[in-house]
Amino acid sequence: MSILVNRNTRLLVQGLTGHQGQYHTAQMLAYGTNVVAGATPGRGGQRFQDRVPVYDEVEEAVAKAGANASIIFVPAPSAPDAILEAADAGIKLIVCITEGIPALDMVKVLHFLREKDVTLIGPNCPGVISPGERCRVGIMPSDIHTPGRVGVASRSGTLTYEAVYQLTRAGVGQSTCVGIGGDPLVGANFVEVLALFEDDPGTDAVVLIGEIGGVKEQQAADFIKAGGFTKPLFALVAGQSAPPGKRMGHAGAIITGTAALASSKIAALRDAGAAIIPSPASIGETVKRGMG
Amino acid sequence: MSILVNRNTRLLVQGLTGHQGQYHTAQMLAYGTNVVAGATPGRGGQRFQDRVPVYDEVEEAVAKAGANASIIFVPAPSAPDAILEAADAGIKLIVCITEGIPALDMVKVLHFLREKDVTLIGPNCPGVISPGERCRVGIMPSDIHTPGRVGVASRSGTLTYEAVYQLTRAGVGQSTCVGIGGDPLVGANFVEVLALFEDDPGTDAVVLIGEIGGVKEQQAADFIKAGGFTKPLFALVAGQSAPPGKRMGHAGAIITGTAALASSKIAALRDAGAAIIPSPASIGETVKRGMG
Amino acid sequence: MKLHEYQSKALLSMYGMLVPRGGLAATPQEARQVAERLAGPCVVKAQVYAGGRARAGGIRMAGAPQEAEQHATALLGSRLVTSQTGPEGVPVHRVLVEEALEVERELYLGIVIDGGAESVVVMASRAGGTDIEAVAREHPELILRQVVDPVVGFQAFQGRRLAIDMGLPASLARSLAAQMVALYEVFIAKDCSLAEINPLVITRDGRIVALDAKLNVDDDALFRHEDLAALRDWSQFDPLEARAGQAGIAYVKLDGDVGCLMNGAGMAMATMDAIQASGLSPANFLDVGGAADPNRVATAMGILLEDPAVKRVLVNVFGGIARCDDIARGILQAFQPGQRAIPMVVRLLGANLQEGLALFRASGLNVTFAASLLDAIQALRELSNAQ
Amino acid sequence: MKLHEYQSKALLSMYGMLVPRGGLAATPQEARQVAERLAGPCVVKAQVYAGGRARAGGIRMAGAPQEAEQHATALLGSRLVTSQTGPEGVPVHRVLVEEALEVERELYLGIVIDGGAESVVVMASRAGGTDIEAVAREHPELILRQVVDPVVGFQAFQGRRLAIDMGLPASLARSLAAQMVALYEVFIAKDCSLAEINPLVITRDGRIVALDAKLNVDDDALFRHEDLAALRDWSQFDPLEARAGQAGIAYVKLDGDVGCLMNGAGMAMATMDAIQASGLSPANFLDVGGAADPNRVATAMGILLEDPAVKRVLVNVFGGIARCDDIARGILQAFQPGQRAIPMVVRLLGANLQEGLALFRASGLNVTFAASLLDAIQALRELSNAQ
Repeated sequence: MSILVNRNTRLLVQGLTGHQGQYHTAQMLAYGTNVVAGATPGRGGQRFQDRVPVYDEVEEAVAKAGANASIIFVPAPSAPDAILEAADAGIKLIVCITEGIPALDMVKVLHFLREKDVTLIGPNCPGVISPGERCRVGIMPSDIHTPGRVGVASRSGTLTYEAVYQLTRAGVGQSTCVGIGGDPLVGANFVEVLALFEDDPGTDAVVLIGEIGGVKEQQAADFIKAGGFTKPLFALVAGQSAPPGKRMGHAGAIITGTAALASSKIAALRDAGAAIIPSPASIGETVKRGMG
Repeated sequence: MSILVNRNTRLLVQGLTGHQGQYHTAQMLAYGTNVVAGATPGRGGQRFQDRVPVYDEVEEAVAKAGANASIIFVPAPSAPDAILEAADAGIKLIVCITEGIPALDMVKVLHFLREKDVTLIGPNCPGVISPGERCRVGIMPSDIHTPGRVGVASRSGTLTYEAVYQLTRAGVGQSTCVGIGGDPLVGANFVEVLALFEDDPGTDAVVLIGEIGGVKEQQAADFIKAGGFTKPLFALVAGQSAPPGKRMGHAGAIITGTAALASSKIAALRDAGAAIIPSPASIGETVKRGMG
Repeated sequence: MKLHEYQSKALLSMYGMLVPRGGLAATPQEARQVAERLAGPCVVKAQVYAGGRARAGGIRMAGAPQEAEQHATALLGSRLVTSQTGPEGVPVHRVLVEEALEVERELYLGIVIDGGAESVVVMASRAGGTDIEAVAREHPELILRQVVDPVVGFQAFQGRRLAIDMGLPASLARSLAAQMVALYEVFIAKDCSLAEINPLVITRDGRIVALDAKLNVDDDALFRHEDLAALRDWSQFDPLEARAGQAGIAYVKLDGDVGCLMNGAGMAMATMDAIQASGLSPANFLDVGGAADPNRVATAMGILLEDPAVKRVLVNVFGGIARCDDIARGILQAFQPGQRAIPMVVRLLGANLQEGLALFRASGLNVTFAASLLDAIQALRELSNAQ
Repeated sequence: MKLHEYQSKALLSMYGMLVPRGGLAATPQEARQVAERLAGPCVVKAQVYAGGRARAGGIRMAGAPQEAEQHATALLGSRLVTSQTGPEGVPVHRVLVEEALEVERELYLGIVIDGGAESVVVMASRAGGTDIEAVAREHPELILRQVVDPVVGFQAFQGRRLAIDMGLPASLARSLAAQMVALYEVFIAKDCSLAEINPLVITRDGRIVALDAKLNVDDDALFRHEDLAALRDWSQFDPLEARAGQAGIAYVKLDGDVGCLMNGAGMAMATMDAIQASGLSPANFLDVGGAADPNRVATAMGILLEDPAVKRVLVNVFGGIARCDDIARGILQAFQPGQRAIPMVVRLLGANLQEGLALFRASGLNVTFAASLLDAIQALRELSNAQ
């Protein structure tokens, strides 16, 4: 079992014909993902690897190839347009890998999507993978994942790979791993992802990987306290050693006030009953022990 | 009985301290309208006619005076702000008299209000009056009205007065008269007002006064055909003698295509079963005869 | 408010749309100089507030600078009569001299604020270069529409969809979409009520260029665009319409002989309709506004009297805010000594009615009073029969 | 990206906010000239990318032009050390000389993009002129907020509400709201990530003036603001941070001695946390990015090696898109002949791992390989104990 993606996912790749799009489409196909179409304006009629048809418009990809999910690899200036095009064409799951979208553009996009029945993952995220379903909608290295019953939700990319790597080495498989993205404004936050994991019978526990900046971890803690998520939660918050006022890579990773501190987030999550992972080097071990 | 306004209407006047605001507040009070407050930033603490308290903010007027409806007399550049302030403060009926609000401002305001449970009448309208309830929320001359069972919905100001004058002289009283406004973009259109009249047991028939430009009359016709309004409708469309391409006073009164012609609107309304009033000089007579 | 083609193109260019190279000329010599600079075949275009210029001879091809000068000589100072002007035409004070482009396709691109959709709508058609209203009437399926969400604005994907649905190659869709986004940005930034590029052309060498351009600015938004408000070219108006416009009076000159003065746009139209239905013919639309002050009424009445076609006058004013004595004072103020005598039918209703009527009676003018619109029309007909 | 105070104020002024009269000076003479022009008491303000200037002596009152010149002499060319800078401070290349105002009240005004509200939030406080973060910590009720609806934008009524809730007289609410609307317009037009006016003052004569101004522009939006991007003042950065920034590498200089090179921001922070948890101290944050190409890795490694505080290096790269041999090539490229020897712990994972490790082995450098983050930290500690 899984959340967000599964064997019925019919994936469209927006920006398939670009460098990154081609590389990861090959990887996703190799993993078993059902990539049914690509979309690049002006490249309609091409085929990727002689099998995936490319269309000029998302609407066409939905109509002709039956795409029901989309992954976006287009540059930041065009990415909001790509998200809106997918939403307008009726795509229900949109995963936006693109990094560097202006925050004010995302304010508008999120406001627009609020009235629509659409889940946006990202932007600036590694995507979603469900190893048991052999469905990878993202850019994560495939081979570190193994099917299992622990969900992962994370603001980070490579740190998620590290977490998954440690879980797999510790013999803990994953139901679904979701990178929600490192920007201050993203589509689905921890709360939405935890709600999905709560309802997923294939998920027994969740590893949450937060970081400094924003209030997403506090919102997750509030959601747990309100009874929205009742399964075991293991939490790691990166950035305890980060200085205040400096952007640590991610646009969202900056300490601008007390709430943004790793210590505040850890306190909130602990208070909500989460098991705190003491060090990034002990993710696998902590979860394995916690799962008994 | 009536629609929109009645004896429970507790009216706030936004822009009460201006020239127009003062004049019409006096008229409304004299008619019997329950004007409970005024709002003008910087004028809080004053009293109008020693009895109506003026507040700095709409929020305060709602909290302290229990206002549940508002009429707006502020200049066009500030009117969108006044509408939004009223909506934000929880006012459920907003009547905007102001003329000359930029159309693109109204696009935004209407989009914003769509998610709210608010009825906006106008802008650029004479307001709403229910003679039987002694409630006038508008700038119409009071004395031409008489209580009765015919509703009036109109895009025009003075032409509505003419219609009401003729009705009263013909012995036909009014339940409620609503001026929806002469701009291309207004809050409630004919459709919304007809829906309210349909549900009002105090209204037996409606006089609809349209004019050239836009598709509001066609929308009303479609609404009637779809069964949304089943009572007798008498319709007059002004502008049969207007030349194409020229703005006839109202921002919305301009013939820009076939649909905007008076003849197209009359055809649509007739087709929907409305009785067409042959001349602006025979409104009262036509309705009286039609009501048997 | 209309902008001239050259003004519209200057704005488009600022926002990244391609327009033909060219320059404005107020004299034949300047036209020649621009043509010399362009160094090739060019087009001389009369700058007037009216469409239908091509058929009316207002757009002329010139193979050489001398020819451009000749065309400019013919056009400048003349009045251009097109299907959209009256027989008196509109004066040509400037011509736009532009490079002639080799055109592969002509498209139509338009933006309006749509009352039905309550939003901005971008329209496109592959039937560009023609009378788009005729296309809308006869082949509405050729006009494609995209409604704009006011939160996110017009998006490039909507432009690509319009391009592809117009049957253009997808390779052009991206650049065409960028032009549409640029036009949308002008529309929003300048509070337009209408933007039309007809035709938007694709040249042989694959560029997308606005061959013509028409921007109308929302009159109600001019308070925040002082620079644009200053561009209004009153020379393009009927002189009486210009005077009314400058005084803030809504006045439209028509063909009839019954001058009419009303308050409220709907009332004004209805009164005109009633006049026309009676077999008479209104000389104008005139709305003095709700809160008609005496001076404005006087100006309005003065304009009516100045129209030589006006043989009789109908005053139909329903006082809401306006008081009848103020209206009377304003009207009488226009009858200065020396003003021509003209029979009037006056129908007033509202506050201070008796005072108003008394003022008329005291004036000694030829005034018939009417108690209703029906009576007023009847009185007008009698006047007309008597005259 | 930060803007200097004088740059921020120029933008505010364009959008209708009042700022003190004044001028920029790069020399003491210029400072004197500005002060002479102002003809009255003035303030000399160091233009640096750091707050806390007043306490650090970076803002100085001058009664006469000569005094302004003296202050400028002291400030220009110096390095200002404030509570927000490191001990090395930031260089002062320009001073802003402004009229001294008679201040009645000091307010705080700020605009941020709030991740929780997923919208723009306008904040105001009557506790202006102080450390607003301390106010937020100790008296959060003094900071008022209004969430902006992205369709209609920040509205004047929201500004009036903030003003009234701050306890200002309603008579000032309107003009204060207008200033807030102006600041909001700058924020949107220039894609800001932060706007702070602290203090916004009400002068004795009732004017509302931005006494200080701080605008940060969203780095991700600089592609559409070339003019603003060009304003970045690299002199205000640590030299290594400046080099990294210009190469597009996320690098933050810290106090420790373990240089570290990671890919991915979360991974980089986690690695720093693990180093710190082990009792060692990271010398930097450094994220070479997901698709690290060899040249960028080489630049990053060069920056690490140039930091004299770095005594050992940890490379922790989890290949997603990046290939391990590319990472190895990049790192080794930084060890040009003459480069100082430094012990490294290398933990690589991902595609072409063996090729990457082989390249390290062949290099002859002092490299310890680690298979896991745990091993890597352990190896680092051993290195540290041995050194």
